[in-house]
Amino acid sequence: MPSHYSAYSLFREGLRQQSGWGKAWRSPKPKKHYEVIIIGAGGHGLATAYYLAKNHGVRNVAVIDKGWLGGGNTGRNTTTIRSNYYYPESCALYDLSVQLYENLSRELNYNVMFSQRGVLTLCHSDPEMEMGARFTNAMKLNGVDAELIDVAAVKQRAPILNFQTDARYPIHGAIWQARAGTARHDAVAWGYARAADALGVDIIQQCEVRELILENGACAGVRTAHGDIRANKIGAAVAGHSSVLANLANITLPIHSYALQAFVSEPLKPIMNTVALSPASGTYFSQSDKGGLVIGGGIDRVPSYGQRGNLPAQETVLSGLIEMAPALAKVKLLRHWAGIVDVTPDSSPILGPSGVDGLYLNCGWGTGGFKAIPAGGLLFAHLLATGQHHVISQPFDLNRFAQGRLIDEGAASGIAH
Amino acid sequence: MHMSRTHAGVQVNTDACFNFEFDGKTLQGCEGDTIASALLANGVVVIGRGFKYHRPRGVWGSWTEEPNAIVQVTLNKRTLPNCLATTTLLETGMQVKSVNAFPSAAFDIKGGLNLLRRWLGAGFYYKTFMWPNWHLFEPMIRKMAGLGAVSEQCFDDYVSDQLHETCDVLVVGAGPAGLVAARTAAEAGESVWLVDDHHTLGATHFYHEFIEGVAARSWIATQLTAIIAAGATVYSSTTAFGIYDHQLVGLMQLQGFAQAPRLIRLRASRIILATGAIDRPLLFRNNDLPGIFSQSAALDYLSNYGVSVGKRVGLASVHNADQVHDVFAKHAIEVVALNPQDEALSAIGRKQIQSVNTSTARESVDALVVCGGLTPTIHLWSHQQGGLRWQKNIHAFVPNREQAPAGLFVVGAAAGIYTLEDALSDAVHVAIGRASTPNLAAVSIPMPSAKTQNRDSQWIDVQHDVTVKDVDVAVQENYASVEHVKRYTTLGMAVDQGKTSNMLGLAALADKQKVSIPEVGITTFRPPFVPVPLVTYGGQHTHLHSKPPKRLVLEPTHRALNAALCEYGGWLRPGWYGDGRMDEHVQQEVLMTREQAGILDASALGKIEVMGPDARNFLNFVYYNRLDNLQPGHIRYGFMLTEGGSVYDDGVVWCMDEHRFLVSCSSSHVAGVEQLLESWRQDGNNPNQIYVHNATSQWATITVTGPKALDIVNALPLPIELNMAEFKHMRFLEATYQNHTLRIARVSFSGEISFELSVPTTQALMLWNDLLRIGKPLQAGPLGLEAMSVMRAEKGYIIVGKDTDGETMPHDLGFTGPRANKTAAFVGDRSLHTKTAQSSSRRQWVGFTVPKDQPMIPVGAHLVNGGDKPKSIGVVTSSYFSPTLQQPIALGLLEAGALRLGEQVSVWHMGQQSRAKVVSPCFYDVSGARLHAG
Amino acid sequence: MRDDRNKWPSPVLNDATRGDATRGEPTSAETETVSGLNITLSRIKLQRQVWVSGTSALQRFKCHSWPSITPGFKQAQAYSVCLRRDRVLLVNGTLMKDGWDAQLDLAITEVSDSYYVFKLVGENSLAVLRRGTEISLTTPSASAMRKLFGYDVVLYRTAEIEFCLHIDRANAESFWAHLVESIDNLA
Amino acid sequence: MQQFPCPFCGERDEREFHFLAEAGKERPNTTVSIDDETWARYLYKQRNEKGEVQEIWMHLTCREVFLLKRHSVTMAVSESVSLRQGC
Repeated sequence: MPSHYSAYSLFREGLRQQSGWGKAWRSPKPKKHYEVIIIGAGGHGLATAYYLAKNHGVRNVAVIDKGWLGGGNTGRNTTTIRSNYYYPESCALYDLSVQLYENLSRELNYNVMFSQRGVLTLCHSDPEMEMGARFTNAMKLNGVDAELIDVAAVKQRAPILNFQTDARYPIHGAIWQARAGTARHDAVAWGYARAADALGVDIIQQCEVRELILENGACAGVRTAHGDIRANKIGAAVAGHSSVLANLANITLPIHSYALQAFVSEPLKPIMNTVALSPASGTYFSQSDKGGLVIGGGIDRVPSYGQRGNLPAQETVLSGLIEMAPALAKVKLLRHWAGIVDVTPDSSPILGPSGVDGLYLNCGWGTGGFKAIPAGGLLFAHLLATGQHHVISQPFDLNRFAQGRLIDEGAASGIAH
Repeated sequence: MHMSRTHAGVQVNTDACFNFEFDGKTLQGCEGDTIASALLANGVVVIGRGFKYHRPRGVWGSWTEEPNAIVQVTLNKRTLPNCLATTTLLETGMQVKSVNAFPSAAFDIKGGLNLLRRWLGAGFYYKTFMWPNWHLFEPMIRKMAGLGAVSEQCFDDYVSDQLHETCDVLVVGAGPAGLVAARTAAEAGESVWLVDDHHTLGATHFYHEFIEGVAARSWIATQLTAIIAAGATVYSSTTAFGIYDHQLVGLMQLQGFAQAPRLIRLRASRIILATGAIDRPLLFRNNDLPGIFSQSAALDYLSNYGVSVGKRVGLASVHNADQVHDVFAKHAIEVVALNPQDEALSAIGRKQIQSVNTSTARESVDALVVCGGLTPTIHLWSHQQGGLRWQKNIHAFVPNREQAPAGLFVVGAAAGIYTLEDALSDAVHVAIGRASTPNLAAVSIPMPSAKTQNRDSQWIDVQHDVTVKDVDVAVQENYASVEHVKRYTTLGMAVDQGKTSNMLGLAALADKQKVSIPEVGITTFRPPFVPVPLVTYGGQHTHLHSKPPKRLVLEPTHRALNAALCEYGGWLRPGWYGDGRMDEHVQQEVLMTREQAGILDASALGKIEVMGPDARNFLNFVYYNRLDNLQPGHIRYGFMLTEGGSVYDDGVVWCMDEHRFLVSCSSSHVAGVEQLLESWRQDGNNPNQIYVHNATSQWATITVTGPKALDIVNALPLPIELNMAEFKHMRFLEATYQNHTLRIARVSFSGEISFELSVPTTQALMLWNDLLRIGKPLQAGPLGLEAMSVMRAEKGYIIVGKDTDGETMPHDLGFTGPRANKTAAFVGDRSLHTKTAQSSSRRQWVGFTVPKDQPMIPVGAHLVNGGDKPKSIGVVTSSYFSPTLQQPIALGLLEAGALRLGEQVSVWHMGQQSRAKVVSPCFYDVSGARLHAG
Repeated sequence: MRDDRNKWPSPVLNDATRGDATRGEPTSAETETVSGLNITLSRIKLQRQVWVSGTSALQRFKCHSWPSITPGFKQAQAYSVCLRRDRVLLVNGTLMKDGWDAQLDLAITEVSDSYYVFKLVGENSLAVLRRGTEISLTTPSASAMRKLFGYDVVLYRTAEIEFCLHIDRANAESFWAHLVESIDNLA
Repeated sequence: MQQFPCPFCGERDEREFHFLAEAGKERPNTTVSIDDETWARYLYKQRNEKGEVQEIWMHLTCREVFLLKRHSVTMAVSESVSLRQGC
C-alpha cells in the first residue's frame, strides 16, 4: 500500500526506523491488453497516465519505458518553469502548466519543491527594452503575470549580476515573471508516477518498444522485450527519440534531435535567488536548493543523439555566464551532461494525432519540455481519452506545418526559447 | 599543537616552513605541503562537517578522491570557496576556514542536527513541507545547504589562457604503468604527452620499495629522464578532466592559487589512461569518524609528507595489508591488525576515533587505516561510453577492451591490473599498439559487505551523509534502480562525484536486493573529473571580446567630431554628433537634412558582388522581386525571403553589367546574406556559372542626403556633373575621384534626394573631409543613424527586424506584385500561398498618429480590440516625435491594417489604453516629389 | 540609444588618419608592432590584393597551400594564396579589371582595402596561432582560410617561422587584441 | 569539439562548419501547382535517423557545401563527399 506523506507520517516513521514506508509505485508485469499505452515514462508520459486516470477515469493504462522512469530529459534539465511566452496559444499552454504546478505538491502528495522565485529575462539595450515592452504587453494581454522592470529593480532581485556600465552587455532592465521559478525535476516524475500508480496505472520499466503493431493501417499495440502488449490507443511521449518511434510507424516528423547541455556547479551558500536569462548569450542560471548553480544555454551546433557534452557549446554558455555575473567566474563546475531534445521548426510542441490511426503524439517540446509536464500530460490525456483536441492543444496539431500556421516564439520576439 | 612529522618526506622541504591559519589558529606548514598534510602534521583532525547532519569529519584521502576536507581559502585578498585541502598546495599566509560549520569545524553549533537524524533520512523533504506550501520552508533549507560562500569580488586579470594542441599519444597519469607507456611510445618515435594532476611527478607510488629490481624512486627518475630525452611533453599539475568526441581531451593546467587555470584542448590519436585506482572505504559503524584514513592516503602522507596518521593505528585492509604493516613498522608506528570482514567491527569516539570494537576485543587507537578494495579510475573511459566488465576476483568494474571507444586505452591499476609486473608488460604492449590480454586473475580482493546491524551509522557517502540505511529505505520504497537510488538518496552527487562512495552504494544496493553488483549496473560518470572553474571553460571570449562590434574606417574621425558611438546591427556607428541629450541632436540633424543636407557614414552597408553567366537568373531566384529585367546602371529595391516566406532582408540590387550585380543588403545581414547566396549557389544552381564576392570592406560609403545633396556632390573634383533629369532615382554611375573609382548611387532612405558615394576604403577620409568642407558653408554637416532612423520613419520605410518579425511576409508590407505576378520560381514562393499566408487577418504595415498635444505612443505597445478582455491585434514597432511634422508618429503591424486606414484604434501599454488613428505608413512627401525631383 | 564611445577604446590600428593616406597614396612605412617572448607581431602593407574566382583559377595561378612556404613574399613579388576550390587571392599582382571576364570565365574583385595584413615572426608564432585554432604544421590544408579566435582569416606561411594573416578590416581591431593577449599569455 | 573533413581543405574543427540540411531534399518545382503537404514535407520533414546519417554541411571558411556521412550517436565520421564537378 502506498503511504500517505505528511509531517506526521514522517515523525512516526522516524520513530520506527522508517519501516512503514510502502513502495512509491509497484513493478507490475505487463498485461496483454490495455485501454491506453503510453510509450515513455518521463514527466509527460507519467502525467498523461495520471490525468487519464484522474480526470477521465481511464485506469487501464500502461506506461512503458526502455529505461527507468524519469531517466530521460525529465531528469536532465535545468528545472525552470515559466510561461513568459508571446503568442496567446503558447501562453494558454504554458500558463496552464504553471497553474497546475502551483498546486502540484499537494495534489500529488509529493513535494516537487516548486519554488516561485521568478524569472528575469534581461534587456541589454534600448531596442531590447522596446522588445521587452512588446513582450510584456503580450503576456499581460494573454493573462500572464509580467512586469517590465528597470535596472534598479533587477539589482534588487539579483545583485550578483553584472551592473557595471562598461559591461559588454549592460543591463537596462528585464522582463520579470514573478510566478515563474524552479522545481525538483526528479520529484515531478516520481510524484506523478506514485500518484498514477495509486490510481491503478501500470508503470513498466526496462521494457523497450521494438516495433509498433500495425494492423490495417492502424496502430494496435507494441511489440516489446516482454512480448506484445495491445491497446486501443497508443500515445508516444518519447522526446528526443520521437523520430525513431515515428519511423516504426513509417511516418516522418518535422523534428530534429540535438544535444542540449546543462551544467551544475559546486554547492554554494545562497547567492542567487531567482532565475536570470541573458539573450545576448542565451545563457541562463539559477541556484538550486542544494546550493549548486544550475546553468543552461542554447543547443549544440551538431545534430545529435549522443548524450554527451561538447566543448564549443560549453565555451559559449559559460563565457556568457561569466559576462552575466563576473564574480562567479571562480566558481567550479561540478558536472555537465546533455539531454536529447526534439526541436521543431517553430520550437513549439506537437500534440495530436500522428496520421496513423490509434497513434498519438506528444513531442517537439525541444528545450522546454519540463515546464510543460502538467499541461502536456493533461492535454494529452484529454486527447487520448476523448479522441478530440482540448481547445488549448488544438493549435499545436501536426497539421499546422502544412497550413503554414507556425507558432514561432523566436520569430516573434527575438528572444530565445 | 604538536608536529607529528616522522621524517622529512619526499615532497616537503622541512627547512622551508611558514605560517598559515586554520579556523583562526596560526599553524606551521612546509614547502610542498598540501593544506591537508599540513593540518595533519599540526594534529588537526576535525576539518569539516557533514552536509546534512553536521557530524565532525576529518581527512580521509590524500588526493582528488577526498570527500570531506573541503575548506575556504584566502590568499592575497582572493578567497575561493570549496577548495579541496588534499590537493591545494599550501602557501605562506593562507587563511584556511572550514565550510558549512560555525564558528568552526571543531565546535559547530549545528552539530545537534545529528540527533534528529532518524527523521531526516533519504528523501524526507519529498514527503513534507507541502502545507501551506514550499515557499515557507525553502529559504531556511537553502541557508542550511551549500558548502562555502562565494564572494562578490571579481578578480582582476582572471581570464584563462586557452590553446589547442595535438599529439600522437597522450598518457594520463605518471604512475609506473603510465611512465612505462609514455617512455615506450616516445622511444618508438611518437609524439607523446604525459600529464599528471599531482604537483610532483611520480609521487603516486608508495607500495613497492623496488620496481624492476631498482629502488622505486630512482626507477621513476630514470623513466622520467628517458621520457623527456625521447622528446615527450611532460606536465605536472595538469588534469585531464574530460574526453570529448573525436579524441579531444580537456586538460586543466593549474597556474597557482586563485589564478585562472589554462585550458588545453589536446587532440590525441591515442589516449592511454594510466589513472590508477582509488581505495574503497569499509562499511562499519561510525566509519565516518575523524581519524579514519584510506590505506593509500596513510601511506602517501607517510612517504611523501613525513606525516604519520597516528602512533597506534588500527589496520583493516583487504589488500596489501602485509606490505602496509611493514611500512608502518619501519616508521615505528604500532599497528593493530583488524579483520575487515569482522561483523562486529565498529569505531568509537566523539570528534575523533578513540578505539575500535571487534568481535573479540576493544582496541585503543588514535587512527584507523582501512582499505575495502580498489576501484579502478575509469571516469575518462566512461566519458566516451567505454564498455565495462565485472571482474569477479577483484570485485570491480574494469574497462572492456573489446568495447573501447575510438583511440582509448587503459593500462595499469585503472585496467584492473594490480600486479606490477603484469601492469608494466601490458603497458609496453599497449604503448606500441600491440594487442594485450593482461592477466587480471592474479590477485583476489574480497569486498566486505555492510554490517547487518547499525545500518544508519554506516556511511557510504560521507559528504552527502548517505548511510546504508538510506539505501535500504530507497529500495523498500521501490526506488530500486541504480539511477533512482542515486537521485533519491543523493549518493555520489557531492563535490567528489562519488569517487569513494559509488561502488559502496552499488554494493549496498545489490546486497539489499540480493542480486549481484553487475546486475545492479552502474551510473554514468560525467565530466569534469574534478571541479573546474567556470573561467577555464570561458576563455578569452568574454567582456569586450564577446561578439565585439565591427569598426568603421572613419571611427577616429567620428570621435574627433564628438560622435556618440552606438551598436547597430553588429557595427559601432555614430548615433548622433555632440554631447548631452540625444533627442536635441537628433532633432537638429533631421532638420538640417530636410532643409540643407546631412552627411552619413554608410560604410556598413553590404556590398556583395554576384558575377557570372547565371548571375541574373540566380538573383531572380534568390530575390522576391523580379531582377530578370533590371538594366545596367539601374538599381532595384527588393526582399530576400526565407523558404518559409518571411522577410529576411531588404536591400537594393545594382546591375553593373549583364554578368555582374551588386547586392547591397542591410549592414546587420551581410554575413547571413552571403552565406545564403553561397548555399543556394552550390545547391540547386550551377556554381561554375555564379560567383559571390563579398566586398563590403573594400568600399566605404558616404551618403549625402537632402535638398543640397546635388550641389555638394557636384562640388567634388569629379570629371562629370550630375544632372537630375538624366540621373534619376534608383540609378548609379561610376566616376573617377582623385584617381580612384567612385560609385555614385541615387537611392534614398531619408526621403530626400540622396547619393551614396562609395570609394575604396582607404580613400574614405579624403572623401569625407571633402564633403564636410563643401557642405559646411551650405549648413550641411554630419548625420547620425538616429536622425536617419527618424527620417525613414517619416517616409514609412521599414527596418527589417525592428518593424518586421519572423512572420512578416512581403505582401504584409504592401509589396504584393511578385507574389501575384512573378512567374519564375523564387525562394519562399510557395510559402506565400499557404492558408495562413492568404488569411485576411494578417498583420499589415501601417502608420499611427495621435493629436499633437498627446504623448508619443510607446514602442512595444499593442493595438487591441476594445472591451473588457482586450485582445492583441497588432504592435507598435517604431515611434518618434517627428521634427519635420512637429507631431508624434508611429509605425506598426496591424491586423488587416490596410483596410483600416482612417479608423481609430485602441493602443494598450502596461495596462493603460489610449487611442490612435490608423494612417498610411508614409507621413512625408507622399507624392514622392522630393525623392524623384529632377 | 546607449552611447558607448567610452566603452570601446579608440582603435589602435588606423590608416584613415595616417600620413599621406588622405591623398590616396598608400604608406610604405612599417606600422604597429608588438613584441613578446620569441615573437613579433606587426602590421604590414601589401601592394595589391585581388580575388579571382573561376573553375580555372587554381590552375591559372600557382597556388600555395598550408603549410608550404609562399615564395615571393620576402621580395614583395607577386604570389597567390588558395582560398577556396575556385578562388585565389592574388597578392602584389598586376592590375586587373574588376568584374566578370567572359574570355577567361573569371570573376575578379580588388580587395586591397578589405584586409588588414599582419605578420607573425618568431619561434612562438605557432603557439600564438594555436590559441586561436587547432592547427599544426603536420596537418596540410588546401585552403588558407581559417577561423582564428572565431574570425575568418587568410593564413599562410612565408618563412620557416613566419606567418602572414589577412583579416577583414572591420574585425581587425578585436582580432589584433586577441593576438596581443595571446602573446602576453606565452610568458 | 569534433573534427570534420572538408572535401577541399581537409580536417578542421567543428567551429568552422555549419549544418545546412539533411541530404536528399529536393526543392519542388514551384512554377507548377503543388499541394501544401508536398511543400511542407520539403520545408519541415526530417528523417532524423539515430545512427548513420547523410547531411549537407557548409565549411564556413572556404564556403564548400558538401555531403557528410556520419553517425549521430557515436559521432564517428565515415566520409565527406564533394558536391562539385569540374573544379
